[in-house]
Amino acid sequence: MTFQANVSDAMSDVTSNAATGPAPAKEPEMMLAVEHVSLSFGGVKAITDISFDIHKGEIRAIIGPNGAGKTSMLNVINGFYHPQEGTIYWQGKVRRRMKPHEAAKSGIARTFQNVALFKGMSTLDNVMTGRGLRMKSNFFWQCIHKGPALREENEHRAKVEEIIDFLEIQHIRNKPVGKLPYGLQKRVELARALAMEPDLLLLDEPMAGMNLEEKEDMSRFIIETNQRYGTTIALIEHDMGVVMDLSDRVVVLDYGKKIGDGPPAEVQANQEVIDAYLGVSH
Amino acid sequence: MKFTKAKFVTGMASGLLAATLLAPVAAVADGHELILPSLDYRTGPYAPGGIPYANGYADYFALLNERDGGINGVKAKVVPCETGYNTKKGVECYEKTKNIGSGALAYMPLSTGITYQLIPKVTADKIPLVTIGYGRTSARNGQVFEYVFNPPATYWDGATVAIKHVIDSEGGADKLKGKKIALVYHNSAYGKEPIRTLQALSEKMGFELTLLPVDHPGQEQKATWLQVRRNRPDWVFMWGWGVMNQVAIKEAASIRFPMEKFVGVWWSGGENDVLPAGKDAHGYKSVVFTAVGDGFQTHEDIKAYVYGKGKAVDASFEQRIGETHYNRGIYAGALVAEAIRKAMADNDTKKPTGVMVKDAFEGLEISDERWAELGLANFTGAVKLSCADHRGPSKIAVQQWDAEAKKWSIISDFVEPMDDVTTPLIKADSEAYAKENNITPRDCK
Amino acid sequence: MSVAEEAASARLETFPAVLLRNAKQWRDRPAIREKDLGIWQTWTWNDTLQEVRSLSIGLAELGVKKGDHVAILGVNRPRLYFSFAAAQALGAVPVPVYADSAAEELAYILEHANAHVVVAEDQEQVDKVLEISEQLPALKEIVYDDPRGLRDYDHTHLHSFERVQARGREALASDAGREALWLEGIAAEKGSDIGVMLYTSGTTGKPKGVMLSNDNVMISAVNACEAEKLTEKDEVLAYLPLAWVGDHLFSYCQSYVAGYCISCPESADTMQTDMREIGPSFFFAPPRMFEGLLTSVMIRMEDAGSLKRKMFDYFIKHAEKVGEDILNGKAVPFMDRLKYNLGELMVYGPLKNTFGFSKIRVGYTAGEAIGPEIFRFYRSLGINLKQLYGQTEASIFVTVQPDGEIYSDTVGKPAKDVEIKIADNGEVLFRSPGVFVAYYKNEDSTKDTKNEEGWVYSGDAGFFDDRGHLKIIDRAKDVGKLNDGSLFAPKYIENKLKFFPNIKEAVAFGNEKDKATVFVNIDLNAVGNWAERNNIAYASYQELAGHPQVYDMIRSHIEKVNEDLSKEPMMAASQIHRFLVLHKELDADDGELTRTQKVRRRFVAERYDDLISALYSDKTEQYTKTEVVFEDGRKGSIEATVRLSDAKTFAYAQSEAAE
Amino acid sequence: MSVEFGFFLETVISGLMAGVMYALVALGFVLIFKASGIFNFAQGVMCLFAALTFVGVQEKFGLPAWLALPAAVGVMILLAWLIERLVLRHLVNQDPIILFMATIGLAYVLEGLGDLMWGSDVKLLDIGLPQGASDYMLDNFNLYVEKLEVVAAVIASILVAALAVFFQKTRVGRALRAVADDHQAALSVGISLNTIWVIVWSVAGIVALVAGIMWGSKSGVQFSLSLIALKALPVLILGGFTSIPGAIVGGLIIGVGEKVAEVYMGPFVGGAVENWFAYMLALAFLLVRPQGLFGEKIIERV
Amino acid sequence: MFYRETGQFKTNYSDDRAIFPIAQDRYGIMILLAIAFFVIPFTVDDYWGNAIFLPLLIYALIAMGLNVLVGYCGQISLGTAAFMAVGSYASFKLMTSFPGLDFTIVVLMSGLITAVVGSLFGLPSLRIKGFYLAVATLAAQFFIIWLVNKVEWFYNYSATGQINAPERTALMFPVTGPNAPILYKYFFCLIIVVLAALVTKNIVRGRIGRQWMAIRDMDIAAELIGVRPLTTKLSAFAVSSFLIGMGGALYFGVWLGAAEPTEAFGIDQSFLILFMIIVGGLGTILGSFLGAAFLWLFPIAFKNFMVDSLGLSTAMSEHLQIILMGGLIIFFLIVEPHGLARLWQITKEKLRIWPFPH
Repeated sequence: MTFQANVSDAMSDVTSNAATGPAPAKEPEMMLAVEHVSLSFGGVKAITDISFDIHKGEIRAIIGPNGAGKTSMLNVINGFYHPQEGTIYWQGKVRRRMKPHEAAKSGIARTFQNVALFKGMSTLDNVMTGRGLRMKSNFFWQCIHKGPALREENEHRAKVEEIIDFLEIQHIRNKPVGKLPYGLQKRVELARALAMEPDLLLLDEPMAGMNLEEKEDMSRFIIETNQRYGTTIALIEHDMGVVMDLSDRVVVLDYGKKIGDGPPAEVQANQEVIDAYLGVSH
Repeated sequence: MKFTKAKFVTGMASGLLAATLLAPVAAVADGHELILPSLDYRTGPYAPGGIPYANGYADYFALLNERDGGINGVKAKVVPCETGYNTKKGVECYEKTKNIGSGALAYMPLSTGITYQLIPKVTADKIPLVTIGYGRTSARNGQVFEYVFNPPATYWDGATVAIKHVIDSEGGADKLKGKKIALVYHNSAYGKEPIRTLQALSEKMGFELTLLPVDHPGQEQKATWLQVRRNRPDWVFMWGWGVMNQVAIKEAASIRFPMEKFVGVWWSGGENDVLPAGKDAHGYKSVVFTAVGDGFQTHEDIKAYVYGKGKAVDASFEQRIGETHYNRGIYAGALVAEAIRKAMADNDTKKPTGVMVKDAFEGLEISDERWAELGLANFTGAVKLSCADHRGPSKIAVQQWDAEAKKWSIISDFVEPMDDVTTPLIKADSEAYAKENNITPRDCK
Repeated sequence: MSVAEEAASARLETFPAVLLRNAKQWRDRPAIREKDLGIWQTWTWNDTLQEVRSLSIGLAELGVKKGDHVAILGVNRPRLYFSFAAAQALGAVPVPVYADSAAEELAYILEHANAHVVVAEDQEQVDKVLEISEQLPALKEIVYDDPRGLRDYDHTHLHSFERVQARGREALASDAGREALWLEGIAAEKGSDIGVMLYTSGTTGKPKGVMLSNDNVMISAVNACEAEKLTEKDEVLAYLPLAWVGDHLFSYCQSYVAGYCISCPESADTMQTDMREIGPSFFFAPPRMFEGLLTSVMIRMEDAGSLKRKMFDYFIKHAEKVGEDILNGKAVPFMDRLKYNLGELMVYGPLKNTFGFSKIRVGYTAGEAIGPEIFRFYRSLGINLKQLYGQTEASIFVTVQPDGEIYSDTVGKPAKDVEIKIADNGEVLFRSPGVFVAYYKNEDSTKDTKNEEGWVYSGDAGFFDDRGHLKIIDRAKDVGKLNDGSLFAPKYIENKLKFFPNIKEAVAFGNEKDKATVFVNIDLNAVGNWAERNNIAYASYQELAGHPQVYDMIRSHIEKVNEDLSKEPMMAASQIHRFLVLHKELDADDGELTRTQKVRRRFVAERYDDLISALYSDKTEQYTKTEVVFEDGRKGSIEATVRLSDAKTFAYAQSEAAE
Repeated sequence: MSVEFGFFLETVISGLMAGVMYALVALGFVLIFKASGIFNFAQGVMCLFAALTFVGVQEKFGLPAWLALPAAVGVMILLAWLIERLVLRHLVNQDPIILFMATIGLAYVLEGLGDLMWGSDVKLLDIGLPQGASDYMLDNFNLYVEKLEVVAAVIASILVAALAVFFQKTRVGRALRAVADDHQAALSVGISLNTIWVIVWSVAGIVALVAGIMWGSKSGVQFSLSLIALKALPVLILGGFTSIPGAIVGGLIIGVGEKVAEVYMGPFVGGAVENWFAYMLALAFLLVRPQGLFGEKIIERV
Repeated sequence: MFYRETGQFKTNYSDDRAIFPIAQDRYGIMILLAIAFFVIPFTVDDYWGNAIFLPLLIYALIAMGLNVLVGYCGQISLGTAAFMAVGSYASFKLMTSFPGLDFTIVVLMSGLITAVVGSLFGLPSLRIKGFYLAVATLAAQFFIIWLVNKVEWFYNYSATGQINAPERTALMFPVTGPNAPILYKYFFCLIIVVLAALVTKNIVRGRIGRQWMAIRDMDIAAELIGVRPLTTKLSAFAVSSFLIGMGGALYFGVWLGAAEPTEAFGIDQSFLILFMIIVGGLGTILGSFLGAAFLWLFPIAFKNFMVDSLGLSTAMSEHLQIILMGGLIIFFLIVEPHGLARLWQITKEKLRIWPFPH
């Protein structure tokens, strides 16, 4: 008997999505769309009239040189900044101005450019915090830590352990996160975001400061997250190789303006994008 | 389970070490001694007032020990315990000292706050609490406050005497009508004491009373004195303590308030209160129940027997013997010593107990002659306490500060307070206390 | 209880039958645990039965039938243990394979064993099998435990464990008679049927498949449980390779027989922690592990404050003095006993606790000889450590040290039902109910090893001492003679050397030579630590190994051994005259060690022929080039100029006693 | 000018003057917080300690005031050096709350030390500063203005001017400003962080000495002097922890606010409202500007 | 050394999350509790009760309350004494208005009233952070104390503003007033403190506790993962104030028996409690107890040692004690900035790997 040999090459299979885009069979469902969004801080424009959308189930990359307004864009998406102009559509509906925790409740999770973990807590507690929105037991039961509270705690712990297992951070489960190496901190942060079981996951430079091996691991986790949980992902990344491998579609920002949008290959060939990256004067 | 055993052993060991450090030293060195705890304060914001008083009290007993060999041959042991004018430390000191040796015989906390803490405790523990010119005024009612004594004067007495002084100065009680008197007080239980009395008097005599509280510690009284300046009261009384006194005196001088119309209670009449104000303080007055200065036999003896022999607690104090707060310490010492002497005589014992001393206090009588025998002729008025009256006869004078000579001098006679005003107030207050605490007043017949 | 079930469990000849009994008798007692998702996930005996049944029927649905070979490939995981019983219940024969086998080795075994189904642990193992699947015409299906990364594989012949079990459950649900059928299958299995096939990783040649009948292992297991009074309350850590006979007996067979719970560590890295958490009461480990542990103790203590170290040394010394006597129940002066108790509190107890040894009731060391000092060290701490002499061919048990009769230089008395005799050439022969049926597809070897009367040639040389204890000197074929005719037992010398923490491995040469010489492998941990303390800088293993001061240190060790040897009449002639410190660590990947980390003496001799001849010349150094396999599978070579050094020998009385 | 308005003016003036006195204490806090992010709880005790030392050397060693002043300055510099050596150096990079706690320990030590060395009696501090109300103002305008406070205002102005010069014109001062922004930047100026700390604490110590002398002249030198720190706290939050002008302006606002409140609101609610009113005022300001009046704006980033 | 953890393994998450997952810790705490419940009560006299154990327990309770706010939720507060005052005055008013009310109920209700007041004063925390907030809480400190000192209703119109605790019972046992036996007082406080510690621990190890810590460690990130700052911060203020309020009721009712607002609830009390939790260890329950023990017992022990054993004068001893106290605080911070609880944690780790150094 023979086994098909191509099975061992699953990775290329996955990444080949990038070239072909989402399956053409069905119309892509909209997860989030920003239309004509502008944001400024005391007169300084951070984002100028930007529109783009994120399809359900895709990995969307936001790239651009430093100061292009990428992080501001993420901050707008998860309600941390409120744009002066423009509309945000969330799952098909116009989204009203909301506070960050409301955005989180509606299903948006994120990680941060500079790791923003809860330094005084263990890995486990950090990830457990991500379950907070889904925990319901009331104050009374919390006080006695029995009955519904304990049951709930254990159920969520089991979920969290799955994520810990998924991201291979078992060995640091009980370590305070403050003392972990950077790469692991990033992973814990991803775990915390995953614990929220978000519909949309925003990753702000998930691989910054990592070595090659760590980047490979992180790429693997991102792809697996996308596939295993069907999570829509928007990420900011500088490493173009990673972006090209991971993402289905790319949006390029420069000086707060959108200068490109499309599949990676297309964007890579765009002259304006190349200029922006090479620093050609406008 | 070896580990738990071991843990237990180390736990016990460290526990024992802590315990020995925390436990009060119970044993007394040589034979029987009269235990007299002194809850004093030589540190903190009120140390300047606490030090002379504590020295007076300690020096008096040191004198008895050195000169007379104690009281009837039994030495007195003054056990100092630092409270820092802090009630919690005061409670700790009380609990720590009350069972030393054969038990403490009397307490003098020199703090109204601590007094309030101790009133229920001493009653339960049956140890007399002697509050000389401070504490709870209504404790005069011995039927309710069995173990608390407050000879020879209470705050309310002080207030009435101050009013008497006003009457004398203004030339008659009827002159008070329409006059304005302001009370500048330490915003605490102590400072609030005279308010009721003054309010009663203002109703009776028709003067207008303005209340001006000053928060602890009272370094900044600008606003208070601005109000004095605006209201222009005819007289200002002061119930202050600590740094508040001297600041008030300076401020009063600054707004050109006439010093001779500024009268403090005795606790606002220490040398420490007026010296920092320098010349400004000249003419400032305070009520007082002991004589001023060091011109008494006892003071001479203290210099000779105590300081001369190096037995003083605070040797650097010698130059200041005779300060007003110091003299109050001596007064307190003399009172306690006499009560103990009487307790010994009444019970024919050398080991009086708290109850015996309490009984002795209730029959204590120190005539002017006896004061003279004690080397304190004309030092203060006669003392005569009873079961129902825990204050006894009261004699209060007014002293005035001479900034040139840096000396207090008594400028009035020792007069009696207006008991007719205070007695109903005392009755009301003590009965309220009795009711609140389920105390049935005892029968003193 | 159904009739079929009763029938199946009435005769406890097979392990599935025992499982049925256990599921009834110890229904809610834990049977197996695994550290997963942060806690010890536990299966009771009843859970185990459910798991095994659905898997077994699922396997049947995949086409597994009586006589088929089911290869089990992976580390200690509950599901892999379930696979044993699941296969056995169908009359199929489980064939566990070492998880770290290279593809080539694996291909040989799977091919030789005719494996129809492979139960693999994870993606890594599946990949290995897929890679060689072309060479395995018999292989039909692959079942995997951990689905991670396997999602996108072609699943025509690849099955997740859940799916197989689900198919089993479906079959059970859809067919009312299926369970009875399954139970009947179990009842039909006989004790004489082949129960399991274990491949020996022989020191020479290709691995051989040792076929053990149900009776072989069952009787051995029952005997062992009785001898050590193992009950369902014992705790065992299952961490040794599944394919090793010891693990099969201790973690599978005896667990089923005695009903005790086995626990699988989270991973090899967390072994120590997991061991400490579980606190096994019955424990087995190769001497290598005890050596490693002792070395780590000594190294860690080096960093302790001087006071603590003094205290440690003091109590360890005291334990050496009286510890073993106390363990053996001998009379010990009261003060010594008191001091020992204090030591227990301050040192021994905490030490045992950090190892996870606190609860050990019975500990076995087996596989090869253990250094006497190491052995005594552990016993003096109060750990009832015993030596076991055994072989796969014997279902492991040949001799065991009985309680109270522990001598570090012997391997004890014959185990229950085992007969032993010594051949004329000194080779040990044994016969027992555990003796294997035959080698699979290898009748020649079977004949060579097992004679008609059922005696098995152990291949080891040894003798009974006057206490009736067996003493093993060496492999029978390795025992040689020096040119002067005196006995040369290389392993005996090597073991003496290996007692020094600094020496990780030693290989002695001397057969048909004038005198003895050795290769030494230093222990990087111990020597590295020593170097650090002595400010010796080094950049690589090679550099450290060649360092003059290291040579000085090793020389002093060797001279100490020589001094010892000089006092033993039979061995005095084999004192070490010259030695070298090898520039590389002996490695199983290079074929220098077996998978169980034993030295392949002949292979080493051939490979380093140049170094050996240099040892027997006057040279002080020798250039050599060695081909090696790197961790990632690439090949390369290491070159080095190895220093050679003389060692002092000691005079001895010429003995005539040598036979 | 009506009497009532005159009185209001008096209230405001004395509020301003009291504010200057508070600002003097607050300045010390700001200096240290600005340069090292440490909330120096010991600042009040430092005032007491400085004043005690100043008076103590006069009393015990009979030094004249003009000699005692440099002596006290010397002691404060020595103290700064010791603090850096024994405390700060070992706590680099710790959380602000830890450093805050360390200054609490420091406050204890200084308090005990001051009492131990110089005794806990009230000490008269008289260096000839004018005392009492200004006769000129009182006689001519019927305005009550305290002379000492005018002097304090003048001294405070001089002090602020001196500090401004120090920060703007001297190399060390510029380094200090740099360190407030960025520790690395300060290193590039070529002054070690340790030196900077010694300098900052010395300056704060000298400011404490000045504040201590002013307050000591007003109310004598003894334990209560350390409690004026409590008066400086609302000034600090109002002005912002990092701003010297903030400390001054904050002091003035608090001073005027609390005096006006006490005088005009006090009588209706029973008096003694100044303390809490100062804090309430500060709190109200904070709710509008969480970083204080002159504090650096907090921009939240992620 | 004493930690023999071999064989302690967890087969479910409940055990893994137990308060004391290590058996030896469990035994240790059981022994401590046994001593607290069965040994101390029968050896305790007035001194040990009133000067040592009562204040220790009560301060520990209050410190625990503040620790919830500062240590767990990261909101620094300097208004502790004011909240104690709220608890005290609430209990005073309840005791005198409803004489028949069981003191247990009084304590609980005082806690609740304080929780309400505390939450109110917690509102500014939504806008103000760090030391700014700390100083802002002083507004609560000064205002509340002024209020209870000024409004006569609070002290039942007594002449001096002092309040005295009348005699009340808890489950028929007298626990307040001068005649309540120290034994009952001790037991009453002990039970309340133990229960409070248990409940607090339960809260902090659950969802609410994690959200507090999330706000403490990185408030923005916390908000972005769905933690509501308003409810989280206010719940911390409420729980903290509840504990402090109960502590205040015990402080006044059981321990002191009489109180005067400016002195008993002065700002130095607020600082004292804050010192307790910082010295003891922020964000630990144990630290609250250790800190309370250190700051309350050390001065007493030192005073006894200096005065009784060395015969120094009380003033000298007090000065030295203050210096030493300060020195020790600095020393501890340098050695272990995270407080006594962390020190114990480190010691424990050392004991767990004994005899090895690492």
